[in-house]
Amino acid sequence: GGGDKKPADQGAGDDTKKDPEVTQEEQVLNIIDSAEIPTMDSIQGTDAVAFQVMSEVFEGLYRLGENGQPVEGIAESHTVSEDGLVYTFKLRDAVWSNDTPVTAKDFVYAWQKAVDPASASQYAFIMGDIKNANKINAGEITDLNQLGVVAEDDKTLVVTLERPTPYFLSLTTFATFLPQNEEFRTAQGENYGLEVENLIYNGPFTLTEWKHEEGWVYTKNEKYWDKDTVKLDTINVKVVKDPATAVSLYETGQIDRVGLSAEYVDKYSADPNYRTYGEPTLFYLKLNQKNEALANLDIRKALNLAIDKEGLADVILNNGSKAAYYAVPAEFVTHPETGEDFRAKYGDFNKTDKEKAAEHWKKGLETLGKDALSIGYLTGDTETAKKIDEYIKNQLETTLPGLTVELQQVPFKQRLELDDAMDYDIQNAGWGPDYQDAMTFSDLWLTDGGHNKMAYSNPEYDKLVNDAKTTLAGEPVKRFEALQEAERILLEEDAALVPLYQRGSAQLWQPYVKNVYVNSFGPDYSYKWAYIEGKAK
Amino acid sequence: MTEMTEKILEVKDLHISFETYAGEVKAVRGVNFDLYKGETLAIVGESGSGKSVTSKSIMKLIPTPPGKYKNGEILFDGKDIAKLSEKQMQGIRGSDISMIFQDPMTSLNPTMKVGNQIMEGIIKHQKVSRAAAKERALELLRLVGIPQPEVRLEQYPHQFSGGMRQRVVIAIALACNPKILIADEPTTALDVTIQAQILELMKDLQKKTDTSIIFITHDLGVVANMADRVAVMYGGKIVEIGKAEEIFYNPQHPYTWGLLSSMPSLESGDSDLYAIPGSPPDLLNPPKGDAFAARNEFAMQIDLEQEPPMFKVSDTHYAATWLLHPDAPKVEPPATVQRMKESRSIGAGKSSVGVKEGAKNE
Amino acid sequence: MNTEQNISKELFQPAQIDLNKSERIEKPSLTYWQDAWLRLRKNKAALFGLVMVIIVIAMAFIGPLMTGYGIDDQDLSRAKMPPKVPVLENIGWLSLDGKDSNGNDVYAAKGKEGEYYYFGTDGLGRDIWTRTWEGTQISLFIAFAAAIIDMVIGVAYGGISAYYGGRVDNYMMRFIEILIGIPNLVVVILMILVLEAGLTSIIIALTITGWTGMARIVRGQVLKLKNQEFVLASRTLGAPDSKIIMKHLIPNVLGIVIINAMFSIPSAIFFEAFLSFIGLGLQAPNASLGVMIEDGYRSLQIFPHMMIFPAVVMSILMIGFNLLADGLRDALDPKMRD
Amino acid sequence: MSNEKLLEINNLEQHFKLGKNNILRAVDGISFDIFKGETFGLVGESGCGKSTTGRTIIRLYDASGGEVLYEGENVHGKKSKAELKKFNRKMQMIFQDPYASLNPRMTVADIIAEGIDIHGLAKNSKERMEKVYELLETVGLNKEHANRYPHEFSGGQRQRIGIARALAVDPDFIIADEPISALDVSIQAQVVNLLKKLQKEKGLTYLFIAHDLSMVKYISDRIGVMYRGKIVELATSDELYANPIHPYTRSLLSAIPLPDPDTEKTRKRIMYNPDIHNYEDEEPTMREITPGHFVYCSESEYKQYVAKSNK
Amino acid sequence: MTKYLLQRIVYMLITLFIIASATFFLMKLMPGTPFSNEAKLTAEQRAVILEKYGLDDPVPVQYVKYVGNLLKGDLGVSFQFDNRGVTDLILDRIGPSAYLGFQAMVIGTILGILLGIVSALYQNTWADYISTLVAIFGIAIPSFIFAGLLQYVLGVELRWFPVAFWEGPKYTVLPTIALLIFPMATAARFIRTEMIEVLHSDYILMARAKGMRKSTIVFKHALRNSLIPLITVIGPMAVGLMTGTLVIEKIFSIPGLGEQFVRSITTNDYPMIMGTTIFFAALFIFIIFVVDVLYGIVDPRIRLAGGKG
Ligand SMILES: Nc1ncnc2c1ncn2[C@@H]1O[C@H](COP(=O)(O)OP(=O)(O)OP(=O)(O)O)[C@@H](O)[C@H]1O
Ligand SMILES: Nc1ncnc2c1ncn2[C@@H]1O[C@H](COP(=O)(O)OP(=O)(O)OP(=O)(O)O)[C@@H](O)[C@H]1O
Ligand SMILES: [Mg+2]
Ligand SMILES: [Mg+2]
Repeated sequence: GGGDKKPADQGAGDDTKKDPEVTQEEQVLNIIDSAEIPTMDSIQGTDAVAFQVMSEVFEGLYRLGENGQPVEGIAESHTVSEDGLVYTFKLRDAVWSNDTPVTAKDFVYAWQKAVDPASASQYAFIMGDIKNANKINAGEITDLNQLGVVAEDDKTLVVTLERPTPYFLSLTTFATFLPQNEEFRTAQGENYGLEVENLIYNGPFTLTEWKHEEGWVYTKNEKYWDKDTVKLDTINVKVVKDPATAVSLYETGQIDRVGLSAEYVDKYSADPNYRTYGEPTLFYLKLNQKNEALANLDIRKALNLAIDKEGLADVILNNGSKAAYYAVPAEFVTHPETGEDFRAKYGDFNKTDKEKAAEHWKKGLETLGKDALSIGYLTGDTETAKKIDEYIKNQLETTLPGLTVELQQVPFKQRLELDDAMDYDIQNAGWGPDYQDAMTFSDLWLTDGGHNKMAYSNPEYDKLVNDAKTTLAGEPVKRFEALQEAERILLEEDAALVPLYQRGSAQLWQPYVKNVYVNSFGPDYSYKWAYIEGKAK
Repeated sequence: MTEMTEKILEVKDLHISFETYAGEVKAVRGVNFDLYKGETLAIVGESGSGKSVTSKSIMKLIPTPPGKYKNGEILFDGKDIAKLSEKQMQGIRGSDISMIFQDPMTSLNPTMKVGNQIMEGIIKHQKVSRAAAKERALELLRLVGIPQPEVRLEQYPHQFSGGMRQRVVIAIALACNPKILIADEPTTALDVTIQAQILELMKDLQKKTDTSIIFITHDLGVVANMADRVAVMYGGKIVEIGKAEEIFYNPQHPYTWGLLSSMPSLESGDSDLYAIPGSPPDLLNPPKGDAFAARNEFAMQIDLEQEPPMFKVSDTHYAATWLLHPDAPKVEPPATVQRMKESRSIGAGKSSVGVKEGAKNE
Repeated sequence: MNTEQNISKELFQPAQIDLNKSERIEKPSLTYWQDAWLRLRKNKAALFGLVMVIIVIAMAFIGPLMTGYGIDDQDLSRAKMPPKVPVLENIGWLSLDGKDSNGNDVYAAKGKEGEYYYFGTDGLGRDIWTRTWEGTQISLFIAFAAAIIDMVIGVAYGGISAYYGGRVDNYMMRFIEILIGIPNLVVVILMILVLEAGLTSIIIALTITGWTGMARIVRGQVLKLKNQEFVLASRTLGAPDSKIIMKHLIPNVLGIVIINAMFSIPSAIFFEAFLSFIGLGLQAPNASLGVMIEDGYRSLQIFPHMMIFPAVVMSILMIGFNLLADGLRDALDPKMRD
Repeated sequence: MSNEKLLEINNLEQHFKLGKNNILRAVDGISFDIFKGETFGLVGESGCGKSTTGRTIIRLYDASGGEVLYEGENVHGKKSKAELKKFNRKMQMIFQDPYASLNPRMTVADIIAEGIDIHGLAKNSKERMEKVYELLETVGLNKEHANRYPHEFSGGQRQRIGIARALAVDPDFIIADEPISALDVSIQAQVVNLLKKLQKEKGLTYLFIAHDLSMVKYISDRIGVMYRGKIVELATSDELYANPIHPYTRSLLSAIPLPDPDTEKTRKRIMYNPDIHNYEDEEPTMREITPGHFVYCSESEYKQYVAKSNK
Repeated sequence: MTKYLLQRIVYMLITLFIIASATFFLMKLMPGTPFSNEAKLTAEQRAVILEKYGLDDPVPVQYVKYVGNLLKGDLGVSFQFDNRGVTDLILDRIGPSAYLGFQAMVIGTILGILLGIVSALYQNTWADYISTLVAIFGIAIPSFIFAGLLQYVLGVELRWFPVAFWEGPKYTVLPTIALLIFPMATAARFIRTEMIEVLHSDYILMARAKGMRKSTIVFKHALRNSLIPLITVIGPMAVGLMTGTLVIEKIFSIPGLGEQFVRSITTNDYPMIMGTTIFFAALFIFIIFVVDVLYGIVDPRIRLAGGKG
């Protein structure tokens, strides 16, 4: 999911890429999730749990396949107009679990509903690239039919965009873009989505049991258009919130996969079933330039150079996380032509150098005319965050003489509030992608970016990013390079934030679980292709 | 009282101590007495003189620890109680020997119906059915003069007045026709009028059942009312023992004198009361010699050095004071005691024995 | 029962008895507290408890000075090392030899042969020995602060409620009911809004939540006491309410107050840990015992030393306080005196 | 003893509210006078309202009705603090329970000096201690007891400390609420003797409450017998014992056990049955049967009583 | 009697009302809104939401409306779970919490009472020291540590009991044990103290003088009288346990109310906070009432309608 990320304990994938064979084994997967499903209404989904469940039981135009690439779902194929503004999707013959066909109208209905301010969908913004979406959402246009999506006939869906959007296909895999059957929904009224029987499904699985707060069960959807690909008969999901409990469940063989918190990594790192995964989720310190000291470039440089991030990633997190010296994660997007990673060009910015840090610090203090500084450090109240914060505090204070870091731990909600009010000095925050494009990270730091909230403003940066959004939208290479350049300005020139690490996760997987795909955005995993092999032994 | 037949209880040289944080409290320091069938023996003495400890020790109810039987024996029907097991004692308690405590307000279980509290002992000792026990309980309540026993049986102690509660306690004590009834200050907490009723009741019942009673009190009026014989305790010892008449009309121990004369009689005039000066001895460090010496205006050198033995006054009357030693100077007891003696000698000997014998003949 | 014959006649001379002397009290004069101390001393368990508490308090101050490591001396190169104590390292079953559960010598592996971390190190390479004792200081401080708050507010509230009785009492007791009814968590989260992390916040949080039990107990006691004859006597002498409360009521509830304050200590210590958890506790790197236990708990299976040592110290402290409180109850209970 | 009234109690009432419609008339309209220098005894069964009477007089409770005149001045009713303090000095109380009436956390000196401190009767601490020593001596204790705590004393000694506390403010009138009931026989005499001695020396007036009639008779000049919140008979002590009139008094007297086995063995107890009175038609009040001898009775009973006592 | 009951109920309602009001206003002071998650709502959307949940009115108006709904028995709709009624959510979650809490409470109290009795009977012996130690540990060590150890030792290592989940009586064993430690310890301490005192009372002496067996004395005479102070603390403790304990529910993955409530606070789910608070408070007040009734049953001297003592 997008938005702010809390460091989580789980996330996984599979590297076994064998051809799926038909096995005689019982195709049952037992997994856990960290919370109850908050909603089954696709336009209201906001969190990882909801996204995960929806991706299994519903299907949009496209869905995430191997390596996180969009593969065809309900859309059989699509065409894009010359100017990149009009997408025409051809839908296949698919049915909802109550046998009504999935039609283009179902998409129009759901999408219109998502941007309708009356629905108050928190993810409505993600439709912003569609024509008039933002205006409808802001109440400037009240006619929902003005939204750039039209059902030409039952099997043809035409989408008109505001501007060319290179990553639009990957967007259509997102939960908010799922279809909904108007007739069914209206019939259910208030009860829509509350229980299994108040839902109809069109995905690889159906939800057959849902015990609130306890867990739920997916069963293979025999009416799914691609049911032959689906191997698993059943997926049992239990809600487990305590990481230690999860490990215990894995130990006793009750679940097939478990995420490991840092403490457990030491215990299991030698285990043959131990895997680590990198994620395109980035953690960093936001430096609020409303603070006089933090407005000083030398001070920001000093802060950037002072922290031993390798120690942080390898010793403290110790779960496949990598020290980060960048604002767009590694192994996330690649050059449209060369296929090189986004990072290949500039690599790392501001590599740790404690001596240089101290020099910048001294210079910065001189400019400020001070010999000591006390800086507030806003952070969340999760356990991992705490340890990291203690470490960073110590790193900064020992490297930069005269600095006092005052930790302020607050609950997630309050941190967002303080962030919004820009009522902090330094803030430990994180971001995961909403779609597979560098833009999801780059537009954070626009002067008026919704996530900026640290008084960072560089017209050069703004120009590069805005160009990438508009004028360069049709020129993938230039666009890509513009965003690379923007990142350089952000970090090398302005040292505007202190990247900390790119999150990884450590997990234990039973070896008999095959072919689960791990995604970098949207739902964490794809189970459509998964199967069990070798468990019986 | 020579015709008094069997001894039912013999207490010989009983010593009991308590281990406290401050040291060993020698609560009972050599007590000897016998109890005969059908008699009432009153034990008087001031607070802390060891009356309750003595009586509890007969039922083996001294908490150990901190209590400790140091020496001596208590023979009930010839068996030494100190040597009996807890189990055996449970058989004796409530059936052969029973006890009434001082405070009727606290000696009934506040959360248990009165009927159950009476029946419990009956069921245990007489091995009868609940129904039979209930019958017996009703009978007992009637016996002790509680109206509407059927209703009362189902009530809780707090629904009873003090006098009625004490009657219930008496009913419990009498439930299994005990051979010995120990009453530890059974009326101290009660009003004079209720006290009088209770005393009458006890005497009445004793007549019917021929129980021996050990009656503990520090009220000499009550003693005069109840007792056949009287033992006066001081500092953990019996300092004087004898028939009631002997103690009241011919007391020998200066402590007994003090006790008797500090009670104003209805006739006593405006003159000061006789007061025993000072406070009772500290049983942690009992004084050498006579424990009463420090408060005794007639004290002699020897009182400070040697404990007095029991001097015989008559066959039934003994007192532990050096004043009875042939070498001791003759002293005059205080005026009140003299007066009692005189008033008595006018019509001596006539009535008292008669009453007792009359009682026995019934 | 014949008397012995060989008693000299002189002994039968009247003795000079000073009857006034019979009023003498032989026992040495003891104040209430001296007397209580005597009783306490006789109580082996309580004494044991006292000794435990004293040892822990002493160590809380001496301990951090013994190793030379500060509480925030981080060094990732020595993170998560098991405990190793000179001399004791040779006693195998104590497993204070710097080896992990697989028997590997971690000190050797990390090239720290000459170093000793008595309680091992934590995930950031800090010396747990130092942190444990510093944490003990904090926890003790919290404990005493909680006890004092309990005593001040609880005693005052309960005392006033009972002393004035009637309607005042009724309203004050209802108010307590309401206080208990409002969820603690709501209140505490609200406090994060207004307060910054630190001692003040902890104390305020304890103040808001901790004293109702004590108030009830004190109320019960004062209700009993206020009709005692010595209080009535004071009133007949014309003593003002303030004097009666200060001189007669408070001193007489003190015993039970102290005992209850001691019993409230464990919950205060863990409440502080909870506050730290939600960001209201002490600023890192300071950590109380409660916080260390909570943190260590996470690593219990892999690095048990991170939790066990603070937990042992905490347990000793708790057992000490409880035994002491039990002993004090016996020592201060007026029913137990002669 | 004189005929000057020190205290006039007129129609005093003390009602306790136990529940909504449950009022306990602990003291139900009693009237009597106490003369300067006398000892007025109050006897009656447990719970008849003796203590309540005493406590109401000294204003530990506010009276529900009636008045208490001390030297002609009403003790109850609205009073300033200073005026109340004045009464507090003149009237004092000695309590029943020697264990409960002394604060276990205070030294004897502080207990005794409490009144001195409250009323500022000593100029400095030296004078204060002198007064304490003097008082200790008065009650037969000595200096070295001053710094000890109540639990170190025996019951009788404690009761004497209580007396010293009351004496500290130089009162004229002392209410002694069963001051000896909780004491041992051998100690009771000490206290009673002390009270008598003090009365002689200081001209004190006592209200002496007890249920032990022999002791009350011994110490009192006049005695009031209470029954269920009312005084049923009032006379000089000799008269009361010689000619008890009210059936309750007679029953009470007949119940006192005497330390004399001979009389005890012949004693006949008289029962009192409150139903014998017929008060529904005739209003009972206090009526003087013989001079100074009052009985609570109805008109017809009155006639009966007069006739009997004239025989 | 009826009058007394009515009066009690009125008092209870007033208290409840005050608690509800206080919580309402306190909650309004809490940081954040339920919808500040992504801060990406348009003004229009926000307005729609605020209106939907009645958050656009001034606080006093909201309050009046809230009270109005409350009187109708309507606790509103949860914010965190789309369209789910608060009442349903609470009723849904209270089951496991109440079941566990009740079970732990009952077993814990009984064990504690037995422990306390042993302690009191064999005062200052090894039995006493051991049971005192157990009690101290129970009070001093927080339940999450017990829970973790139980789970690891009995669940993972020995495999005697399931590690987590809520699927039948077997699954309640570990959480119950973890939960019952505290009531057990508390009961043990209270019973010990009280029992020692009761065993020294006159009526126990009297029962012994009747020749009653030790067991009869302890269970028929002493126990009931020792229970009274315990009842006072047990009441509120029972509410605490039965409304769910966050840690235990989290560790054993139990779908209970405790975890739910904490989450509703951290997500600013106002209706849920309010509803749960009112539910807790009502339960609390009710339990206090039950305690009073229990007093009357255990101690016949205390009668509900007042009267004596
Ligand atoms: N359990 C005990 N522990 C310590 N000392 C005790 C205990 N029981 C009794 N004593 C001491 O033994 C002595 C005798 O006590 P006992 O109760 O027999 O006196 P008593 O003559 O019955 O007095 P009272 O008239 O007040 O009932 C007292 O000094 C008392 O303090
Ligand atoms: N504060 C009070 N509140 C309610 N009732 C009271 C109060 N004080 C006394 N009573 C009741 O008033 C009645 C008279 O009590 P009081 O203490 O005056 O009796 P008493 O004659 O002194 O008895 P005793 O001889 O037992 O001391 C009793 O029924 C008592 O229960
Ligand atoms: Mg006794
Ligand atoms: Mg009285």
